[in-house]
Amino acid sequence: MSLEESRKKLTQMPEMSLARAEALPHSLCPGCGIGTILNTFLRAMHELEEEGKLDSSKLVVISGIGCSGRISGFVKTDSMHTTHGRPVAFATGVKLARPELNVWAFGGDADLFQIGLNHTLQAARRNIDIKVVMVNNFNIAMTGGVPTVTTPPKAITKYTPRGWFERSFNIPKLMASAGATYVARWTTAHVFQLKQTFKKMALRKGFSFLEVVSQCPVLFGRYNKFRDPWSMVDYFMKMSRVVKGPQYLEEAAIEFGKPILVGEFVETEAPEYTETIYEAEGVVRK
Amino acid sequence: MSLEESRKKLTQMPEMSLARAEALPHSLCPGCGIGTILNTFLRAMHELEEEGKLDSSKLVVISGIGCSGRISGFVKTDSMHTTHGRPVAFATGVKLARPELNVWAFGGDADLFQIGLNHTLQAARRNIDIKVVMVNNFNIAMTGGVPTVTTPPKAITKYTPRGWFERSFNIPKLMASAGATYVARWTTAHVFQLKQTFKKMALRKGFSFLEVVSQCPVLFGRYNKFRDPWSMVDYFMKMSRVVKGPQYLEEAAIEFGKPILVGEFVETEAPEYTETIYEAEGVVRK
Amino acid sequence: MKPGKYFESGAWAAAMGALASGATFFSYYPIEPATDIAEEMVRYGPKNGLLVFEAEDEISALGAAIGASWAGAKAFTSTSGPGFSLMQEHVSYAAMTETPVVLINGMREGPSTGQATKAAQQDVMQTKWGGHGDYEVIVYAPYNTQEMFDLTVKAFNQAERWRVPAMVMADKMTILLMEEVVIPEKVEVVNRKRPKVPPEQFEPFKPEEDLVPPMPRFGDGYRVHVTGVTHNEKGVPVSDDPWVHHKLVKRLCDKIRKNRDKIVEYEVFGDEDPEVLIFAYGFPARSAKEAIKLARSKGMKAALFRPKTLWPFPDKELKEIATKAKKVIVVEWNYGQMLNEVLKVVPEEKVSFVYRIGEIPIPPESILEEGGVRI
Amino acid sequence: MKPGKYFESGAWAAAMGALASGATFFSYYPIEPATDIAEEMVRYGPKNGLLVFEAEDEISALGAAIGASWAGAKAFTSTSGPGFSLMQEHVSYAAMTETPVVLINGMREGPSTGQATKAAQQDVMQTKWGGHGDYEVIVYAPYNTQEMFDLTVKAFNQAERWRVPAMVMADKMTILLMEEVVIPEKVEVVNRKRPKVPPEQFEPFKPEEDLVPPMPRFGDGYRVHVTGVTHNEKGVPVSDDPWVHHKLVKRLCDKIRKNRDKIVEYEVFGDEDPEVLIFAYGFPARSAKEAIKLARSKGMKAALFRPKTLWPFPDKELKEIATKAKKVIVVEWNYGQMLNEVLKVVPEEKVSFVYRIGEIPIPPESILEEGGVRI
Amino acid sequence: MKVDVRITGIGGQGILTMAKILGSALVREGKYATLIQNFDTFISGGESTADMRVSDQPIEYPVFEKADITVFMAKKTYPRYINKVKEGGIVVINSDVIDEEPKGNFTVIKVPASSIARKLGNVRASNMVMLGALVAKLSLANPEVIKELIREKFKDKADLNIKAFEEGMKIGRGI
Amino acid sequence: MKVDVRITGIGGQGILTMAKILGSALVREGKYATLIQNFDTFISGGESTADMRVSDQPIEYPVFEKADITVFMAKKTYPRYINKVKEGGIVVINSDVIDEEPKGNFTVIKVPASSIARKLGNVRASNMVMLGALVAKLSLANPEVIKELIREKFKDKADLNIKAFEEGMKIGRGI
Amino acid sequence: MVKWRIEIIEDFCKGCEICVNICPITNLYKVGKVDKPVLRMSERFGYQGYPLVEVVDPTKCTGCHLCDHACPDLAIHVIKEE
Amino acid sequence: MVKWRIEIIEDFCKGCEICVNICPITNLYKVGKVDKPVLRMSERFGYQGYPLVEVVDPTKCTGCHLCDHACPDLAIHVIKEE
Ligand SMILES: Cc1ncc(C[n+]2csc(CCOP(=O)(O)OP(=O)(O)O)c2C)c(N)n1
Ligand SMILES: Cc1ncc(C[n+]2csc(CCOP(=O)(O)OP(=O)(O)O)c2C)c(N)n1
Ligand code: SF4
Ligand code: SF4
Ligand code: SF4
Ligand code: SF4
Ligand code: SF4
Ligand code: SF4
Ligand SMILES: [Mg+2]
Ligand SMILES: [Mg+2]
Repeated sequence: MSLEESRKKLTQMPEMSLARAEALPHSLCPGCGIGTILNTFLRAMHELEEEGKLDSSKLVVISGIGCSGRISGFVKTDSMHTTHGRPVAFATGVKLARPELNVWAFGGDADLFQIGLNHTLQAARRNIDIKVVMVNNFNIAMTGGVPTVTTPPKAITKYTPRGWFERSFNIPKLMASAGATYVARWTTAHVFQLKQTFKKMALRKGFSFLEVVSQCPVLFGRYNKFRDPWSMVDYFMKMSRVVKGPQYLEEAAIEFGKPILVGEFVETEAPEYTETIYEAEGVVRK
Repeated sequence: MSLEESRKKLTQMPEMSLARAEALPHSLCPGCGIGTILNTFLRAMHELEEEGKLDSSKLVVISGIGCSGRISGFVKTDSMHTTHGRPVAFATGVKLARPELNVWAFGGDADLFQIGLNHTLQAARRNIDIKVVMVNNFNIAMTGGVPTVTTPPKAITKYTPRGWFERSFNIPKLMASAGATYVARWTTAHVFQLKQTFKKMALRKGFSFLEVVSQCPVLFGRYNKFRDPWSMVDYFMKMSRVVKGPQYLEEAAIEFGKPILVGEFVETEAPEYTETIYEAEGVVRK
Repeated sequence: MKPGKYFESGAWAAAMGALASGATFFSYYPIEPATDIAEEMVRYGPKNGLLVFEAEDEISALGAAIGASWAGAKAFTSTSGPGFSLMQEHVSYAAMTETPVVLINGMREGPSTGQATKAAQQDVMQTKWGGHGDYEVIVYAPYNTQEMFDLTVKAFNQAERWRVPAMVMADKMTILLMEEVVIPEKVEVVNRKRPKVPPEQFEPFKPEEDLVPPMPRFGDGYRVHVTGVTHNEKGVPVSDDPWVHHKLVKRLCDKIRKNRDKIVEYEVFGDEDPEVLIFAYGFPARSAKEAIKLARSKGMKAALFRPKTLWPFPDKELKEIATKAKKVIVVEWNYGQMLNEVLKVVPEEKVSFVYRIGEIPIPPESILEEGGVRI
Repeated sequence: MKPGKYFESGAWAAAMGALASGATFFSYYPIEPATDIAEEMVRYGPKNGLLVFEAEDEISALGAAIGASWAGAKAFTSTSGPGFSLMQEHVSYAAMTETPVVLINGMREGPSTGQATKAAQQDVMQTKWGGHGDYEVIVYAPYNTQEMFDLTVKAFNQAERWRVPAMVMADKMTILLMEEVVIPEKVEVVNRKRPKVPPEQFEPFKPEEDLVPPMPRFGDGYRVHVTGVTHNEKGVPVSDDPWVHHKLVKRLCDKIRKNRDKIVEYEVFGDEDPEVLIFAYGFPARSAKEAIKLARSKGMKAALFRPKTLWPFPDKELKEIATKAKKVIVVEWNYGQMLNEVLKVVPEEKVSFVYRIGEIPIPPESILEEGGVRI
Repeated sequence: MKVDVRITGIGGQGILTMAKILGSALVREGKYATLIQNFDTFISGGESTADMRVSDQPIEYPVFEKADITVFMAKKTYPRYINKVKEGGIVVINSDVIDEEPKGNFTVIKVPASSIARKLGNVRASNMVMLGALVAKLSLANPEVIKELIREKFKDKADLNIKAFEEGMKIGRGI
Repeated sequence: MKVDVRITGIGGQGILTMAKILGSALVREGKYATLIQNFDTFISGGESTADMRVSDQPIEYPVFEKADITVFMAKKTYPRYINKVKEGGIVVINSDVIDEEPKGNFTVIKVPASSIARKLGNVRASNMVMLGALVAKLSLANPEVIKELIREKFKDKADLNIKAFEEGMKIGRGI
Repeated sequence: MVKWRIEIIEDFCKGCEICVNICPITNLYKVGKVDKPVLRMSERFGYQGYPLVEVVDPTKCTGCHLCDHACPDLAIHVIKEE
Repeated sequence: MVKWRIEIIEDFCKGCEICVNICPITNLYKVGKVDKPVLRMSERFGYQGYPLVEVVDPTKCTGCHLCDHACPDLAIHVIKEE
């Protein structure tokens, strides 16, 4: 079968209706969790469209730069592969300029919480209706496995043969403190929950944030005694503890050998920014 | 009395030993709270030096750009007036390169929580021994009174004649969530507490954060029914409620007409970054 | 704003120019003197259908404007020195993604914070070379309040026409100065080309003859992928074939280089065969014009060459007139920036450089005198 | 590293150069291909007394390096295209505050993300014009692994000598290429001037005859105030007198302009009175050198002019030799950047431009052929 | 014809308002005017000066050092600008706040602007009194157009300001 | 004298290690070598190629299209580079992983590198087997120096690798 | 009765083994509860040079969709057939 | 007995009235508990053009140091004298 035929075969799978075949197969490493996130996202959006709840021509998928940032290129929607750390800034412009769009921003841990932290938190504060998905693969993968703000203490990387020595962020807690009205976390082992959460986020109004704990077998797993992709997924599965509610935020930091809290930490309501700003400024729409 | 004589007179006041006379009188507006912060800081450092606990030649005062950013220019220590939003980044370099220095970073609300939010939070996460002081005057004063991330909901500014429509940050909570090991807040009405807190921060090891609620009579007070500097200080005094402990973080957001929680929200310990990094990397000091 | 004659500032005129061009999105992070424009936008924007967004920094201000542009808005932002430096990565991105976006820059004294309330012309080379990679932008240098209006309109039109970032580089003096400005009855407005074929047949980065591809709007079903990575005509990233890069970047630059005759604008004031030629733009050109009048009143053949577009630079045109002149005086509020472009087409021996690094007015007589012209 | 001959990469050589120069602080935010240098610093830095700091972004990477420099460190950072764009505000700050700091840049294809793993020479004009305001920096363009070492050492020395940001602009190819590199027994190391008088008598921004003021270290009792605002010789900000600005900025630039003879470096390879002159730097100069050999082997008088300092630019020197030549071929991996400087001193008619926008090797024969030289 | 007018005082005194009304009036009638503002950015009570060049020809170069007519609204900038009055020029001072006695080769008009404005009901209208005096002296702008503009600008508070302007005119005309 | 050597395979096969050892050995003995690496940045199992130019003169231009000697370590890059072998050149293949039968105007050396290395105790040493064969064919580098370098690089794992190298040499020499 | 067809797009598969490991039947097979797994790694290599997954016994498939949701390469698809 | 001297650096004072308002004696004076305040605003203007504060009755001063700590312009100093 030629590659062209394979691509065709892919798009003929109904649930893959939103896959951008010409850019596939993608160039992520074998067993990379980002692929699973892409997969479940495509399915979620497809299902919503099937259910008549979403018009995919109004979907905009924006991403930063990094392995995770590649996602936007694999989705057959209007999409924008932006600059490192800034997907949320671009997404804000898109949403504000055309509020009827359903706007997503995907990025890596470094993208959204190291170089781009500011934009992520300001969007949460504003409660703008953008759906932010952060791929936490515990490292800056694209540039060769550099530690980052989510790298667990003592983790080994090419840069820290004796173990990582900085403290890492408790991501859900930070997001909640910035004002996010929806904060969830799952891992790549939770494929159905991922799909459901994507669906929920698509339909929700206001700022929604999802952290997906994901395996980078090549640049993170390998250095930390995970011999193959599956062993990391398996670890996620075994270590996960499903919780619900803000009372779990305090313990939500991720450390090796400790439970990984997953589930919905925050789900609340506040006025949505796009609506507020049009109203408050009194923008006369022409 | 000539200006030169006045300057001389100032420096002859023992408690003003660290005032940089040649840059004074400063050009802040009459009744600006930033002056009070400068004043109490100078006194605090002087007292510590008197008490033999501090060598002011090892003090480094770094600031961003803004009215608050001017502070570094009025202090007779090694000092650095940097770029807007980045005082903490510069301070990090200073501290890392010469760990024996006592390093302070002053900035405004926009400086440290709008354009520069990322650096502020990363320093808190690392627990680097930098003492960060944020002047919360509820607006971007230096550029003419633009609303910012601490502007209370509905506040009037030149830019929002119908009231500010964004949500504002709960600063102490955000800092705590980022990992700050010391988080306090006072207002310019709390002059002795300010002085004490400065002294405490100077001697503490690890990242210390102080928010000072301050009056900008000209560009904020005026638009919000505070007819003169004092009426704002008076408001701070009357609305303040002294608390202690993290259980108050949740209610620490500032809104007009609601109590302003002041005091020490967080005081805890964690390994200090400068020490950790030298140790972990095994830097051989020559 | 109603057509008519006003006594207003350059900032106001630029704001009116933006609205007359159909701007619907303005993002900014405050900085002097660009805040003067923000204030006007807050005042007049919303009732004219424009949204004002205060971003968290200049990086997001331009990022949001680019996003808004793809969502169909005519978007612009406004900044000054330090903020402009921070925007460079996104200027580069806008060029690579062929995003029409306008930037109004109020130039103040640098480097760094410098003197924030004083005018200068110290960021004009930065417009062309500030970001990484080869790209071309269109840059206007208004010299009076009327041009703040006119050239802002042109910036929007040319940004839309060629799908590039277009900039209005105004020294702070020109932003603040008040004088007569006429809002015309009718303003010519150019809009970006839209796809002429349905989504299935559309290739988003396939240029037409003018080297510019039509641009779809997000949400209209074209499902376009926009990326700062080198891409083929379908918009698919190609990171291993440098020839694809070569060709793409060449086209992006050639859009402007090959069409420069349609873009370049300048004014020649005075004699067609001048003995003395003064080269000046922006506020200093006002003094230079007086200098020309002065010289001519004394019987000297003299002319002012005033580029309205700094980029593309009117090099041919300058060369032609400069060839006739014995002396070319370059006047700038910096330590030699556009001077470099002049030196590419005028022999060094002919050129004298009269400058102040920042807002020190240079009276007409001083220009002539320091330029070595006796009248 | 022990003196001797090694077979190593340019990144390794640069790292060794930094350590040989006495670097004690390295900050970075990862980006290809600058991470190659970071990896070497992690490996060799700490045991040689250097601290490695991974910053949250490029803005803080350079900010921290500047801070470290004032605290007495020899500090440097390393980046590439997008990160370099983000650093521009701080390059401008470093220039204004006269902070010695070194930046090693691995040039890849732009604009924007472009092709991140491919080499280019697309950011060389950005080094001079990327930030706002007038300033001068010193920029080296190594063309082989040995120069990665040698010119990195020079960058540190000149940064210290003149108190300016100094940069090593290496195309990614030169960063990755492995070949012989010799670590010499003895490396000449220059350190910044220290105050010669006690704090009470010291004026921190008062220049000595060479236009450079001595630089105290934080914590040594000099209580210096460093600011990006225009300041007088005492370091007190002055924001209302533009003449203070004019003079300060003029001095900052003149430090380099007036001392350019002490800084400029270049290589002439081949005939002293060439008929054909090739201008090239960085990786493409390797091919150009072969082209010269080829031409000369056919009896043609030919030479390569290779600037080692891009800024200050060896304009006089180039002009002198170019005057003799009938033809000047400029070779670059971009769409015409240093070409602009060449055109300022060489008549356009003589110049042909042979280029690829990015990592497409140009074989020696192609240079001659495309440059219009028959051999 | 070319007249250089300087209005100087401190922030909050409505100097820009005066200058803008004057400029607008001139422009409405086909004359030309340029206005350069100088002020300290953020300090309340900081200096504020408006330099207007007025002409019946388009104006290229708007910068001048010495003014033909200088209006002093506050004590603060008095010392600096009193030395920049042209020989034979005109000085208009708010005599309520400036107790100095200007000396030099120029005409001095003293306008008790603050007290007039206070009498009319609002001391803040003293800038309009000064404008009246200035317009009378300048005799280039049509007072009726100025009044029109005051009406546009102040809307329901226009009457008081027009009155203030007229009082100023009287003094300027030497009535 | 100038020889162009290409080693090609996939990431993780130790291609850079081979090339670096070879280059270092040559340089130690006063010869010259340049090495251009080509690889996909982050994909494991991605392509990896080392282009080495070797000479007894300093090398300016290190780029070449066709190689004198090409070493194939994996199937993946075989099709691309088999067309870039010079007329009369040499092809060295790891015959354990490449089942193709190279055809063209060149000499082919088949080295069952994987099985040899496996026999010696670690399949990962197959790059050293290949290096041995290459060094034998190239006959420019001193095998003793190479062994020295292997010892420096692999320290306590050196023996196995030296053995592998020697086995490769044998095949290369046609023994 | 519901039957499940499993389609593998071989050019896409990178042989990561996630589908095999996540499939509940694999576990049953490993502990000897069933005689054959649904999926296992083949000896073949695909277009991209990686080992390929293959379907052994589709009748055991419960249609739980874990494999096709988890596949990072969109290479495996479980399709309902009546 | 402790006495307090109050020094005002007039060139520095910007007349913001904070010291006057923060002084506890001012309040006592306002409610008629004392006959004179320690501080009040004068009719004079200072170097910078602002009204100046002045000392009325230093003997009432308790040395609480609120005024001199709060002064934004470092213009007022309360000095202990024996
Ligand atoms: C301004 C800038 N700095 C640095 C880079 C280099 N870079 C590319 S991706 C990346 C980070 C990727 O990390 P993360 O966001 O965690 O994504 P991952 O690759 O781990 O999925 C970096 C630093 C860049 N492209 N732009
Ligand atoms: C990069 C950059 N952007 C914008 C500015 C303009 N600017 C100067 S100060 C300032 C903000 C000041 O606000 P804040 O930090 O709250 O301090 P304040 O003046 O309120 O004390 C801004 C936006 C700048 N100097 N640099
Ligand atoms: S490097 Fe890591 S994150 Fe990137 S594609 Fe490979 S496995 Fe995924
Ligand atoms: S503008 Fe506000 S913050 Fe700035 S000096 Fe004046 S009062 Fe203080
Ligand atoms: S089908 Fe998918 S999950 Fe299964 S091995 Fe192939 S790539 Fe991995
Ligand atoms: S659908 Fe479930 S049972 Fe069937 S093959 Fe996939 S994982 Fe196994
Ligand atoms: S002394 Fe200080 S507090 Fe008192 S009025 Fe003067 S400036 Fe204000
Ligand atoms: S020290 Fe206390 S009592 Fe004395 S004047 Fe100051 S505020 Fe009043
Ligand atoms: Mg990551
Ligand atoms: Mg503020």
